[in-house]
Amino acid sequence: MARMRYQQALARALRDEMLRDPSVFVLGEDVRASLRGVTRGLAAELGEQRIIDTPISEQAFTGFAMGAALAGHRPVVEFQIPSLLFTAFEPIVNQAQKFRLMTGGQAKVPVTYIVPGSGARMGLAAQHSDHPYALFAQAGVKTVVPATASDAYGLFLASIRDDDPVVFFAPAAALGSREEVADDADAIPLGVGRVHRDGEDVTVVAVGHLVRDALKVAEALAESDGISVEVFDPRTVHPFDWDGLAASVRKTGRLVVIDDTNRTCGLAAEIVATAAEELADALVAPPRRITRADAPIPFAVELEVALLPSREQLAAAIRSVVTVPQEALR
Amino acid sequence: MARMRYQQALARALRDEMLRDPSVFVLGEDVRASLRGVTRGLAAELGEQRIIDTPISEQAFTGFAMGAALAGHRPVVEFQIPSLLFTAFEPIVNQAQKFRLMTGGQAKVPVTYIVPGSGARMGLAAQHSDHPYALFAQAGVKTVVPATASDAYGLFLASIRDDDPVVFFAPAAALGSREEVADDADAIPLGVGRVHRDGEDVTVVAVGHLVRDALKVAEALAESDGISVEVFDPRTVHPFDWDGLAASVRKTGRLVVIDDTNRTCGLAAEIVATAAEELADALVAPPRRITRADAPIPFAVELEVALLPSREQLAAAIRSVVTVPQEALR
Amino acid sequence: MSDRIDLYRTMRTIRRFEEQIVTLVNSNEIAGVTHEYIGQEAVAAGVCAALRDDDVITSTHRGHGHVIAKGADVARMMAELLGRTTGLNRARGGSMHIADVSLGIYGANGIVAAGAPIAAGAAWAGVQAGSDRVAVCFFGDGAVNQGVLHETMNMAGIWNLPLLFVCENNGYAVSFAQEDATAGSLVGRAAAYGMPAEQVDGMDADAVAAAAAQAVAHARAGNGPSFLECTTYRFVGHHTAEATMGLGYRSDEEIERWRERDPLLVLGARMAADEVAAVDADVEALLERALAFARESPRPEVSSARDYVYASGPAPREGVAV
Amino acid sequence: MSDRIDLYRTMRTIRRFEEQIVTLVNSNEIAGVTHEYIGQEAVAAGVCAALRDDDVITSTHRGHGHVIAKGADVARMMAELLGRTTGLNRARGGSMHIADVSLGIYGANGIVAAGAPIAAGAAWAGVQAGSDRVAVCFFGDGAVNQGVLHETMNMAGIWNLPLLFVCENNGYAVSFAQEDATAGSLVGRAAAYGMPAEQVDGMDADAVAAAAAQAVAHARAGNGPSFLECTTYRFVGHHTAEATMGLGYRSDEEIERWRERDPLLVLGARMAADEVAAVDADVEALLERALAFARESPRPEVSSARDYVYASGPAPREGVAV
Ligand SMILES: Cc1ncc(C[n+]2csc(CCOP(=O)(O)OP(=O)(O)O)c2C)c(N)n1
Ligand SMILES: Cc1ncc(C[n+]2csc(CCOP(=O)(O)OP(=O)(O)O)c2C)c(N)n1
Ligand SMILES: [Mg+2]
Ligand SMILES: [Mg+2]
Repeated sequence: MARMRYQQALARALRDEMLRDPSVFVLGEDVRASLRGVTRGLAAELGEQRIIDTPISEQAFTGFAMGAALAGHRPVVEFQIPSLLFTAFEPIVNQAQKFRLMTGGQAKVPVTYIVPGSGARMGLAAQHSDHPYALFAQAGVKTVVPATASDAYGLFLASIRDDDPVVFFAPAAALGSREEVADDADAIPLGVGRVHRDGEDVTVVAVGHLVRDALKVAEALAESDGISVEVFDPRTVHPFDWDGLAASVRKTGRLVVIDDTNRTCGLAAEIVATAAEELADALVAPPRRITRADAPIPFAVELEVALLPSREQLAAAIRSVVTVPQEALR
Repeated sequence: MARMRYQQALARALRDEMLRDPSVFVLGEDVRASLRGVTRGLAAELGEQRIIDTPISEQAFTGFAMGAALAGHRPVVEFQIPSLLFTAFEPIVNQAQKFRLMTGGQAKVPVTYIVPGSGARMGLAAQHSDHPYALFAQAGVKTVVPATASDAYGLFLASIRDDDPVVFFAPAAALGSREEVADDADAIPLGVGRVHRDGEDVTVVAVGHLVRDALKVAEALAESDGISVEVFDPRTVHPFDWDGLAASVRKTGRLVVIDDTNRTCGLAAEIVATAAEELADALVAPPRRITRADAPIPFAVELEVALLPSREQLAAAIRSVVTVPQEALR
Repeated sequence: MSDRIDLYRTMRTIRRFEEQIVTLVNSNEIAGVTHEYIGQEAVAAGVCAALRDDDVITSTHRGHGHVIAKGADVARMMAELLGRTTGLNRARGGSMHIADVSLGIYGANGIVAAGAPIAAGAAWAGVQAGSDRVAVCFFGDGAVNQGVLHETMNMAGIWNLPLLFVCENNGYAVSFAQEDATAGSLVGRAAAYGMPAEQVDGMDADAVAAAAAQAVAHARAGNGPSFLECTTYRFVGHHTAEATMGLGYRSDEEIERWRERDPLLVLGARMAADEVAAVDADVEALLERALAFARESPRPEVSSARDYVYASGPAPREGVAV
Repeated sequence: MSDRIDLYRTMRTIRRFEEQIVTLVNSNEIAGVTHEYIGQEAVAAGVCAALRDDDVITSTHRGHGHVIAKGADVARMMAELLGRTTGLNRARGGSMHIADVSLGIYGANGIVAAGAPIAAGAAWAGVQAGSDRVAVCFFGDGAVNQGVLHETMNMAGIWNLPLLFVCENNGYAVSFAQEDATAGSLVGRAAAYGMPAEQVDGMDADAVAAAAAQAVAHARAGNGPSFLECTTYRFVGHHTAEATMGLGYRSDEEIERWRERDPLLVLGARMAADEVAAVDADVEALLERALAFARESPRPEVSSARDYVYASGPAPREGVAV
């Protein structure tokens, strides 16, 4: 049992899995020097054939990973910044993701695409602050956004072992967080959420770094308003733990989602839409969502912060649903 | 006043605008021979300098269009198939779309990206059947999906004249449809929906080729069940005509959305989520959505059809909301 | 000599397969559009003659020829194109995604040049496995202007991959002439990455086979990638639908000139008449059986529409709440 | 000779600007990370000396040098980096997106090689306008492995665009050595597209200026694109944050060797000591005023966070229902 940082948990998961499974290798920019810290020391320990520095050729090395996967490997592709997923969008969503269907199940494509440091990072501006996990969910790609060190460990193992393409977002704002990771920690199945906090009055759904914000708000509101907030983290965005969401909402009758994707067609939209359509009988108040604004992130930090979902917005939304006038429901 | 096919309306709009504004030019694959029919005859009439055949270099010619736009032109970039938007995803959503914000408003980027023949086309299989308009809406790009010939005409003019990047989807299933287009037809502002059919009992939202399906179902249900369906077409997916939607839902109290994007984080999710959150007091039944399944399109036509939103599904959803048991609302 | 008969047999099979496909598309027995390989048969036949079953290829939108030449079952190909469950891809892929991964055929591809990095990954995996297998990526003259191909040529160079780049220069990318689309030369592009790059007569299967054998041996020996430009021509439209479009980007004279160098005639002229006749008869019989097999095969169950999307986990959601 | 003094002045301004930026980033007066141009000043200074105000450039993540050399106001640059409304980009862009479109500076760019096709479009537009203006795209050695650069070189070739490709070969892409990342040679890549491609000493501003003047004249005369590989070196880390990372991909000896060819020393040695001293003094004064201006300037109003996203239509939606 060791308390470790999220980023360390990623590094440990990768090392453990590479020691266990010789078919795993890493492909990406500056992974030998480990600019992002996930591969630190691995080139020296496991050899440069398994930690491969690529030229700045995202489209090609993403397609390369697919070819290696079809030939029996389990590539882990590291992207230095989230918007590189845009340059590699075609090989991920149009090639790797569709290949199994297109071949009628002839092959599996076990590739993990990881972004260690997704989302806004205080002053990195519009092209380095994206959090595009909803785009991959919309494209049907398995998508994981762990919130804590132990989840990062277990879900990274599961992603590498998964026989389908998986996009793995490690939010920059969570990389420094710490949590106990059991020495014998194992993979955490994709598609199974985690209830971080039991509550009776309202279900708050959050993923990634926003889970911490949700928990802080939950504690504060318990104190100040005596509101009992349940915090539910789906952990994987696609497939989504609909049963876990339903169980929580059926208990609390209220739903607030906080989400770091753009508002329009984001993850929060999907959760609220599904709840409105399929859990209407359980909801005693209209569901609410707190999201990133529908805008690119400006450089100035005060402007950046103004566009990101905040604890204040979440607290206000929670208060509004627990005190909803019954007329609002007719 | 001439009755014309949707595709002819696109061609006429492009020609009219190119005659009116010398800064408009077309860039794309096989646009001189006009493989897709939108540029037919224009190379001969207006010169090859304004109808430019590109090498198969989507990333570069998409970025090229942005550079020409910054230098005062209004490029129209034609993509032969919808999934080419994936290869050009970075230059559209990360460069053209963000440039104005990133420069603090120093410049405008008036580029129109058109896909003449988006969505499934009966047997074109997984890589040629995408309908990714929700991806661009999530990225904040202005996105237009006209349903009819006159809307295609007016919205194509408006897109070319718009000072921001606009992605323009012309659904393959609508290209053959016919409608009157006034000789003096003008641009139709982006962000303003169209009520195709007035109704009292339920609002059906549809875009693109699905508007025709919605109208057919509306007529059939009026006949068979005496249900009065209002058919609302936002026409532009982003920005969305929220006022138009609200006006209709406040009148009918019921909402069903039919949408050809994947279910998860698709356009229907956004509409249903916004209605659930902001129009809850007007809804007397839970909103419903009929979408494309969350899967790539298989080759066999019967499998393709099984994954696309259908009239039967829409009719059933409409019936279910008009006969919703009040307990479902508590 | 038997190699030549095999080359001819492969080409004849491709030619007649494609001719049947055109008929079946036009009669709507095959859905969608197909891109015929008619005229380019010598390239696939010549290159694949140098390959083993464990070698890998990636193909293009114009893929039937490559897939046949690499050894796929034409009956199961026909079944695939007719949308039957006995098809290679269980009716999920069709013409543009037809594949037989068990034979190292990593698929036709709907996206120009997308197969190149996939082949590179497979080539690398072969080296890791300690095998001397090679990978071949086929692509057209238009694909040489796709950035991903250049990224792949660079990676093949720095990692010394056993990868053969086969460019089928048929003169056009749909309607866009290769000379107008390409600055510099096709072989010059590849040579810039330090790999052997050669131009070969793509209408002469013997010539292609010889050049391919050399390049493949070069790769098997651990000497890295090379590039073959096969000059060829498609005798028919870009796809079956073009016939009615009248794009008019090339002249009938030009087509006629190239037809005089029909790869079947070129090779046939080097064979005894009875050899040719015997093969032709075999091929007719083979394709007759193939079409019969396809027509007798069942269509997929609508209830299976969401199968084969994921290897694990829940099936994709339907488009309606259930 | 006054050209040389101007070159030196530009380089000195860049050098001292960057040195101040490092301090301000480390003291958290500037948010985020910046990529310093220290060591590469001769390239921006030499190339931009050949340009007019109406010429267009596209820059990179390491863009301050290009932007200064093209004539941007250093006070408004400083204000931008400090996140003030008087900044060139109104505090919306910061280091990686700094731009002055009115001076033909189409922006630094956060994405490697993304500026190349943008410059090509601007070059084409100049020709359409009947002007002889040119466009320059700056990029690093690592960018030569991005496909989009190749697609752009091809388009520049077939359309004979007045476009100058300036590759700053500083030996590394972050930690990846150029020789290891690149099959063939950098100039060889460009030559394959049929354009003049030359290697020049990127530590000698006179040499860069001469080569650039020739290439720009070539483009203005309607002779199309060319490619300059400027061999140079960055004296500091890939970005300000690298200092504490200990990536250890290059030796102190290597850095020292290159520092002996510091472009300021190389050019300074060709100037009179008092000329150098006078320029140095001017630059200090200029930068002092710039920093003072930036510090006195206001920060943006939070209420304006969604401004400047669209030129027309509704503002983007907030993250909460209103
Ligand atoms: C990346 C990409 N761009 C465009 C298309 C549309 N398209 C399909 S085939 C084709 C022409 C390809 O030309 P070439 O590579 O020479 O192959 P050929 O068709 O001549 O065999 C085009 C433009 C595509 N499928 N993929
Ligand atoms: C397409 C893309 N890939 C990766 C990155 C991350 N990244 C930023 S700078 C850089 C290295 C660039 O090297 P080079 O082009 O030589 O320029 P230099 O930093 O040496 O000036 C990388 C990999 C990026 N910004 N864009
Ligand atoms: Mg071709
Ligand atoms: Mg470099």
